[in-house]
Amino acid sequence: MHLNYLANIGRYIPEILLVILMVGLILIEATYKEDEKDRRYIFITAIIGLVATFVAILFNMGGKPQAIFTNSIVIDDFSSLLKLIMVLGTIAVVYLSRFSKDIYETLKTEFVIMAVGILIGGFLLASANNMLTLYLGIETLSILSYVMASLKKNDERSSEAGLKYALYGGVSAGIMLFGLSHIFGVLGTIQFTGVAAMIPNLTTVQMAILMPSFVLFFAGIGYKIAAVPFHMWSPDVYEGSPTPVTTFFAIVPKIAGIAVLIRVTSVFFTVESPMKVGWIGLMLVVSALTMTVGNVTAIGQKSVKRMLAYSSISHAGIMMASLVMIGDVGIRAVLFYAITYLFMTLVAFYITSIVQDKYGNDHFDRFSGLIYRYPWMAVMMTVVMFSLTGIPPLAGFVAKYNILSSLINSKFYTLAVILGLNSVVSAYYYLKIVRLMVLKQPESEEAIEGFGFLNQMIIVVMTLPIFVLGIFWETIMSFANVSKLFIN
Amino acid sequence: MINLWAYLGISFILFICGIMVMIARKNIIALLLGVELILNAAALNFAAYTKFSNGNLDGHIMSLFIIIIAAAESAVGLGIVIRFFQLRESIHIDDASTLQN
Amino acid sequence: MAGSNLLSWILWMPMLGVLGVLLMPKDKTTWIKSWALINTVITFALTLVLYCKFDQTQAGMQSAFNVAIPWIAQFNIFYRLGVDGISMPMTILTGLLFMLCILSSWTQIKKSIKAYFALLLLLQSCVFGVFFALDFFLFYVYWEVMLIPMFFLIGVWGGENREYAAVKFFLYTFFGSILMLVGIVALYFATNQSVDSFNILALSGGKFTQLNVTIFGQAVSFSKLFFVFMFIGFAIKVPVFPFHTWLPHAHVQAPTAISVILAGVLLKMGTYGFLRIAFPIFPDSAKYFSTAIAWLGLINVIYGALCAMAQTDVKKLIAYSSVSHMGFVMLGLAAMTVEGVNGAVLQMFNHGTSTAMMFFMIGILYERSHHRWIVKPDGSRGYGGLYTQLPVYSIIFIIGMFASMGLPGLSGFISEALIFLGIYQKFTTITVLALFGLLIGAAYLLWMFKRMFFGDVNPEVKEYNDMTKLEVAYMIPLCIAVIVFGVWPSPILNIMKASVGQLVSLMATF
Amino acid sequence: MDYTITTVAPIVLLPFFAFVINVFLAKRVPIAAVALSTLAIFGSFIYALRIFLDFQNVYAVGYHIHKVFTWFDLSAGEHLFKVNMGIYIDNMTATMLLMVTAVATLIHVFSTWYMHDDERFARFFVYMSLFTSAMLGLVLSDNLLSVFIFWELMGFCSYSLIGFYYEKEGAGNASMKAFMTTRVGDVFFLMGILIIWIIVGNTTFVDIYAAIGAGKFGGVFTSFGIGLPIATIAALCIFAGTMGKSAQFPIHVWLPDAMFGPTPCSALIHAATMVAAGVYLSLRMYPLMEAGHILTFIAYIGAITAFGAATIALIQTDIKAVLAYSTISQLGYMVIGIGVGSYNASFMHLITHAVFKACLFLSAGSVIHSIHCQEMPQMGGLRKKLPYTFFAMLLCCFAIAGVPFFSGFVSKDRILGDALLMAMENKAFIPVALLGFGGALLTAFYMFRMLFLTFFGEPRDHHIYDHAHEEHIGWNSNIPLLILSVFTLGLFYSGSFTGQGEVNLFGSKYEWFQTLIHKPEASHLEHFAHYEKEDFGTTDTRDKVELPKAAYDANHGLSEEAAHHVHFVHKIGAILSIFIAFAGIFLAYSMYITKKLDPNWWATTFSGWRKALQNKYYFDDLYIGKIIQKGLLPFNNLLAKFDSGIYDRYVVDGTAVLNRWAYNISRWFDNNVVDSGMVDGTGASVRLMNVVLRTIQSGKVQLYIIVLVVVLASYVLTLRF
Amino acid sequence: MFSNTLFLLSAVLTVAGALMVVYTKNLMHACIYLLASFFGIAGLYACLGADFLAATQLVVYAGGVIILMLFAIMLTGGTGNKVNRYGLEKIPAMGNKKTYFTAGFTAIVSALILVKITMSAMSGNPAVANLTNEPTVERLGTILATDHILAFEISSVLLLGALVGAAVISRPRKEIHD
Repeated sequence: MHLNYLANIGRYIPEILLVILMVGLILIEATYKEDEKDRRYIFITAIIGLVATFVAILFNMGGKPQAIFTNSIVIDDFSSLLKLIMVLGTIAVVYLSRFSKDIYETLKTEFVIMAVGILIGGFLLASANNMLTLYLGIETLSILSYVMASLKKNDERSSEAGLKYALYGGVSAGIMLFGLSHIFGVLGTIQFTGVAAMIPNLTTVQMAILMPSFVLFFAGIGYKIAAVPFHMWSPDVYEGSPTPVTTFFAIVPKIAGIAVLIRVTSVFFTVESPMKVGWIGLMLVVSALTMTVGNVTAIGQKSVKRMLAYSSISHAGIMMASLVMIGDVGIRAVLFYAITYLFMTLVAFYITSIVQDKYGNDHFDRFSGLIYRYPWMAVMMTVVMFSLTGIPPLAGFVAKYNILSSLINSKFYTLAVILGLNSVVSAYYYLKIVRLMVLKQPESEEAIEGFGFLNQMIIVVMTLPIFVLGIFWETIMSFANVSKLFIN
Repeated sequence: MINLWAYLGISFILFICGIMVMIARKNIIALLLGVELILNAAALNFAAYTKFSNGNLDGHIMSLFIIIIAAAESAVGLGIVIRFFQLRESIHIDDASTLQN
Repeated sequence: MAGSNLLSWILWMPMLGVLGVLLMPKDKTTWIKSWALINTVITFALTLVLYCKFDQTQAGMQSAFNVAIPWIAQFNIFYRLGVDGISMPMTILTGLLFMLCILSSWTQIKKSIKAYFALLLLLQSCVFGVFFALDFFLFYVYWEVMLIPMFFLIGVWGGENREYAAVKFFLYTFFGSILMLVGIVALYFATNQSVDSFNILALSGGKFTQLNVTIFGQAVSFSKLFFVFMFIGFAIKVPVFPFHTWLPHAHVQAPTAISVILAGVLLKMGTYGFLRIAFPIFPDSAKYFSTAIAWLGLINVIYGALCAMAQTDVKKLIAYSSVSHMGFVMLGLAAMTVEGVNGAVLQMFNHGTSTAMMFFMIGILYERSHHRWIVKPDGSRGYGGLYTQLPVYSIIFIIGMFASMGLPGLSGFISEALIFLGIYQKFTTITVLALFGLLIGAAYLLWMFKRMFFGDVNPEVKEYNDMTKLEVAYMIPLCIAVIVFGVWPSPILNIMKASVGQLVSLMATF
Repeated sequence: MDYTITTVAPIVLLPFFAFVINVFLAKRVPIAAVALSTLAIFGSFIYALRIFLDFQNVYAVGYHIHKVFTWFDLSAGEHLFKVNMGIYIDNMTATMLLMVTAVATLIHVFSTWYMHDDERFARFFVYMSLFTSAMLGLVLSDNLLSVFIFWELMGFCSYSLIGFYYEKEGAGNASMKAFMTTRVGDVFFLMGILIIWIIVGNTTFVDIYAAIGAGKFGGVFTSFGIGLPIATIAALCIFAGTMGKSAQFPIHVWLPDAMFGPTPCSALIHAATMVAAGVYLSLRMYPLMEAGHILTFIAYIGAITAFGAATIALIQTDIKAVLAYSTISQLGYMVIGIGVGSYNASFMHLITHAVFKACLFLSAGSVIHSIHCQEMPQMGGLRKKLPYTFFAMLLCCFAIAGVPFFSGFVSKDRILGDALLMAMENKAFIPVALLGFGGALLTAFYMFRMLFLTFFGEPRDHHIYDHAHEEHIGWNSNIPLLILSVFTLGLFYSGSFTGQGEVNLFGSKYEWFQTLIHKPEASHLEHFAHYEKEDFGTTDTRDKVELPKAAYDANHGLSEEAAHHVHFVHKIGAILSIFIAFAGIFLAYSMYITKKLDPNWWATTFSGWRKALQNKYYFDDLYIGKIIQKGLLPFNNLLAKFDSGIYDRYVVDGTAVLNRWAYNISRWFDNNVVDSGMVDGTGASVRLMNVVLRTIQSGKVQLYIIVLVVVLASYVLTLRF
Repeated sequence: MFSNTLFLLSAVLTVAGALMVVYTKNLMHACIYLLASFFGIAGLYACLGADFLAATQLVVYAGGVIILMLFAIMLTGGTGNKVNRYGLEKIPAMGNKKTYFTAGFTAIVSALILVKITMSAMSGNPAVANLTNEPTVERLGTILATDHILAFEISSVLLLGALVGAAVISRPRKEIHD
């Protein structure tokens, strides 16, 4: 028997590795006693496994885009690059969880397992090539995220976060499926391949079904990337979840969501049609709203984590902005943005997490006078904040610049201006941290244990790309350029 | 004859009912019931379209997975609800609003 | 060629200084200060070398100094530097003022000395970058980076309300520059992303007169739209009337040296932006909006002066006087005549020296009095009789004050006269009204002087000492500049006139 | 006669270098600084004298020295723009130079005595040098721009000198007032320069004359929607400069306050430099005034000033105040002279006035130095203690009162004569003539009132009298006064009794003044276009012998018949003047010496007027009290409040009202407490949005779902496909 | 005829069940009504010729989910006191007029979307059955094992994760002390 449907499974090695890793982790976890504190093998295994995945993806890069498993999955450089980012993020988060006090020691193993599971979901989403895979990916992401959010079992807030996440996620998934079902009804297939050609031939009536259905469909994706108005769960969940979980949520599901959004857009809306206009209009409105709402709400926050949550909403909005222009420039911009976003988010959350571990909360005031105690950390945080604001010559600027230029290239001046003004608004609350760290006197002189030499080194190393990408971004852009080679 | 519109109508009603349950109810478990209703509405659509529109069995596969995943989701959801109940001794949805602003 | 790298040397010399400062131990403050001083002196010397090698007959960029190295070739972004008659005076001014600021900070700065000098030098490099950059992207990078050291310099070493001022400064400027960025990118795509799409010079010349863009379904002239964007970006820096409110806060709160830099150099970057970018690239729109710009400039002149008159904080008064004086520059720019634009550039330089003097003097006074009230909030005199108590101080103050008032024989006059001559050819009414700005300008300064320096000596004032040798030392160069360029402006005018003439003749064709 | 730059420039450069050196020298070697200043101005005097003698001896019509250099050059491409500076000497300049240097030298010499005990002795000379050099520079200027530059420099010097005693509160006010008031005129002056510059292309006098001759000023000046002939506007603007500097109504208020400075500096300001500069400018620009048809206006301004200031002087008790108002009044006469076309006489009055007013001030200084008091009611009988001063002052009073054979008579009588002539031709000038003659009467009265109160009668304050220093002849104390007083004699300026060729005493050879100074006639302006300008450093190579020498023409170029009429009117004027002068002196005599008339009776009878006079016609009150304190300052405060308060706070930072409103909404919405220190530095809309959004983010999942559904619906329903 | 009857029965059951879920006061009853609704849906699947789906629906929902729900209801409603330590009612009433009003509003709004879709769908699609009433189990099995093998396999990850997660979350609290 010819296992046609298993052809080219070699390109699926990264995911397979992850699945093996997940199972392996569960097995290793089973060897520990319940109250055993030091579970280092879990972490070692996880990191080795993730690095292996990373390497496997790297090997995967550069090949021709290829749909495998009967068009269920497409492996192309675009998805591979996003997967790399997700893996990197996961590695960093796993390391963060190692020393974070926000997760119970005994549950850290579960955290790692869940993280790997969610990563698999993210991979699925990034490569999804039919509705089923997409749905599976989203649900894998979601269901495991519910668990992750409420991982701090004795904390009401954590449970509440998980609860909200679950309820909101359920509704969104339902709405998305409802939309998908109508899309399936009109197009008659759940595959993405070949759909693009069908779109222009649709009748008006079919179009009239399809477009609202796409809006419903978008609810599911939008909820994953926390686009307005599907974002409302995210600040609550981000705040309620343990910090490493928040970090993880800010990276993997978001990037996966962006990936799938790009995929969907490029599958369904490449050909000129009234639908494309409508979709792009939707994206315009949503991205403008997302940026604005995220930023504006972030202003008054007292908790740094919550502030970062809102800020990540607005960054998702900015990434979405590039979707209005599907083409090399847009994709390249969003890829670059994702890379820089990864590093900026990681550093910000690392430092926040460490500070939070020390004081038990993450109010802005806890950062007061950090520069007098940990100058390097304060400088790194400052750099990240400026980068998030979009001040050259930091990577955040280049990322925003690319998005902006893709917008202007396709003559979306209004959105470009909105994006710009949003940066100004965001400057306000990013500066708030900087202001506290640099301009205020410290509250106390106590040492913060989390800022050991190793952690400081790691944070510095993670900040370096922000500098480097800000000045020498040509290489990475060419890299992103390659991966614009896309399906179809 | 029973047409597509009948099924779509039923799924319509299911969906609306699901939404209404989500909004009107104050009990968290009831909310989960609402989610199930919505998911079923979608699943029914898939099957109906397969029957009346294109005959593509992929629709059935979709419905199948919806059912499966809904089950998984409700399992996890109920786990969280119970956890929440243990901590707050309440399953009133308005009690789950300490995280705000 | 040795000469061709000169700009890079000037640009990166302060960066070298930053490195050096960072490498020094924190507690060796004298080392740090000396190093910073040596560094700025060398930089200033290099700018003078540049001045000597400057070819006055060459309009536009000095070909001997142009630098163009690909930076991000894929996007046609270059490390492209150049200097012409418009940026040359600014370069010298920057070199000079930073050197003096280091001296002024020598004793005035007491906390975190290492960070202060590192940031100051970083700022200097950025300012040079703005004045030298010929690549739009590079320009923008420097324009923005400058915000960071400024933010900290105001925020950490400033007065009581420093955070508010720093954040306000940052947000305001950032707002403007974002609009500018949109303009930059729009230009990049309007020229089809070619090699010259970020080249400021290649973009110049009114290539966008025919283009239209669609905003909300309305066709809008490309050139007008983005001129307005750039205008707002630069106007905030100048600051032009509705965008000026950051300035009093920033000036009042900033430490002396930073006020000096802010007023002396940073404000000029706004008008420099008009001359280098907004006008040459969108000459048609500049022409179209020239009346509006002139009115705004007029409002600046009158409004700034009137506001200054009401101030009881002497530093705030000078800050508003900057608003007023930059209004003259705007008037000169709006005139778009040889006289007007030359006057504007000269005014940029002259205001840089005279207002720097004023801020230095106020800083010196503040060192003694620790307040800046002309009239204290409770209604009593803040100073009084300073003339009797501090004779040397008073004389230098008078020079600075009259220079800033535009007394003939001191530097402000020639530039203002040229500006008036230029603007009169275009806008009679505005000229008539703006002339009253001179009157009010004299009024608030003299009134301030009267209240602070005349009369019997305040008991408080009796404890003040006259200027130290160091303080006199860093005021002397400015006094010389103010007087020499008031009597003999040719050294400055000669280097700028060819470039300005080129710009004006470009404008004239639209 | 071969003038190079080295023979001209030292006039201005010597005092200037003295200034520069003294800036550094003053503190260390005060005596050397003083000596340097004085010697420098004396050197200038020598150079000026040489030039004057040359000009007088050559008597060449239209002979001039004109040397230019390029100050800066902005030519680029086809656009030519050059600013030239230069030296222009014609007969008028030469005369002026001589007057300024001579008077200034004597004032310097006097100052070495007067200021000797002052702690800022040397610094005073620093300012004096700068002041003098500025005035000399102004006189030598060949263009309006450099006139303006030196003009403003004088403003600065007067500011410094008036504020010389900076410990006094009043000094600060007075100096500021002086600077600001003149600056009002300066602003208009600058405007005039701009207009002329644009029309002519530069501001050189000869080019302006040529341009007027060529009719280039025919355009219309439009501003605020009003169009006026450009010549009128330009002339008015320039004349406004004169009004400011020469203290003409209504911006004369600064000059009386200028006496806060040391007395010698008052002498310099009132006599030789500042105020003379204003009239000098108007004389220089006379063709423009004529072309602009504003002579009537000028005459009225002059007349009002002359009479009004004289009335105020009537009741002043401060000796310097009397002199100050008399200066304003006399300047009014000069301006009348310009207005009635009496060019020559006006300039002559400028010169004669400079001499006697300098002498008067120095005499007053001598008195003050002697008794340390300025109030006339406390003086009296000083004749015996200060005989030389008395003698000098007496001569000067004769001169200013217009007693025949004195210089004041010669010049003022001619102005009044011309005014009378104009009044007979044109009814509009009748008030001018009346005010002029009335002012002359008052002048004679108040000057002799001052003289009588100071030197005659019994000492009214014996304490002061007894402590007064006895006067002895001294080279720097009263010799300068005596020298100056000698030159109050009319014969130095005119060979005739009336100065108009009537009753010729010494022959027309002595009518050098009228021979030298000629009104630039409107019909002969074109020839200025052919004036040559030489570069600096080159020697004048023109053959001067070829130039026709001017001869005195008693008929002023008129026909015999017309001249006869003119002479007739002038005679009437002269007779009137003489009568009036003596009437004024007699009045003063009978009031203060014989006490036949009681001053108090006058004071009580005209008490309302007296009150107005005491308050100087309420001008200070109007300007400072009403316009500045009631109008400008509150407006400024309002504006500043608006700027930092309303505009910045509410519009830029976000409105407080809106904020509160939003806050209430949020309370109503969800009882959320908005972070009070929430936002600062973001706009109102951002704040409002923030509140709304955070309210929606209430933590209730059901609300989230409602929002989700509603927004989805709005997407679906609004998006057009 | 049979199919029509089945359809009518199932439809009524489904709709009535769903409505009752909305309107009933008792949570336990609501759960049962939901079960009824699910039965109805299973019947509808049967009418649609989706025999395998109908079976799965019965097994998974009726047999699994609803039981889970009931367990959960019992677990949360078992304690006697109706007020928790925050003074809030533990087992809330199912809703009140206000919430129903809001729900009605939301329902109308969402109906607007759905109407927009379904009206077109109903008018635009051929109302002819395309699927013969053959058993679909075999075909489904084949597709599941070939075309959708990945989904089939990877869903195990999901289920595994859900399993682990549910276990982690609902483990009793006494174990965790830190």
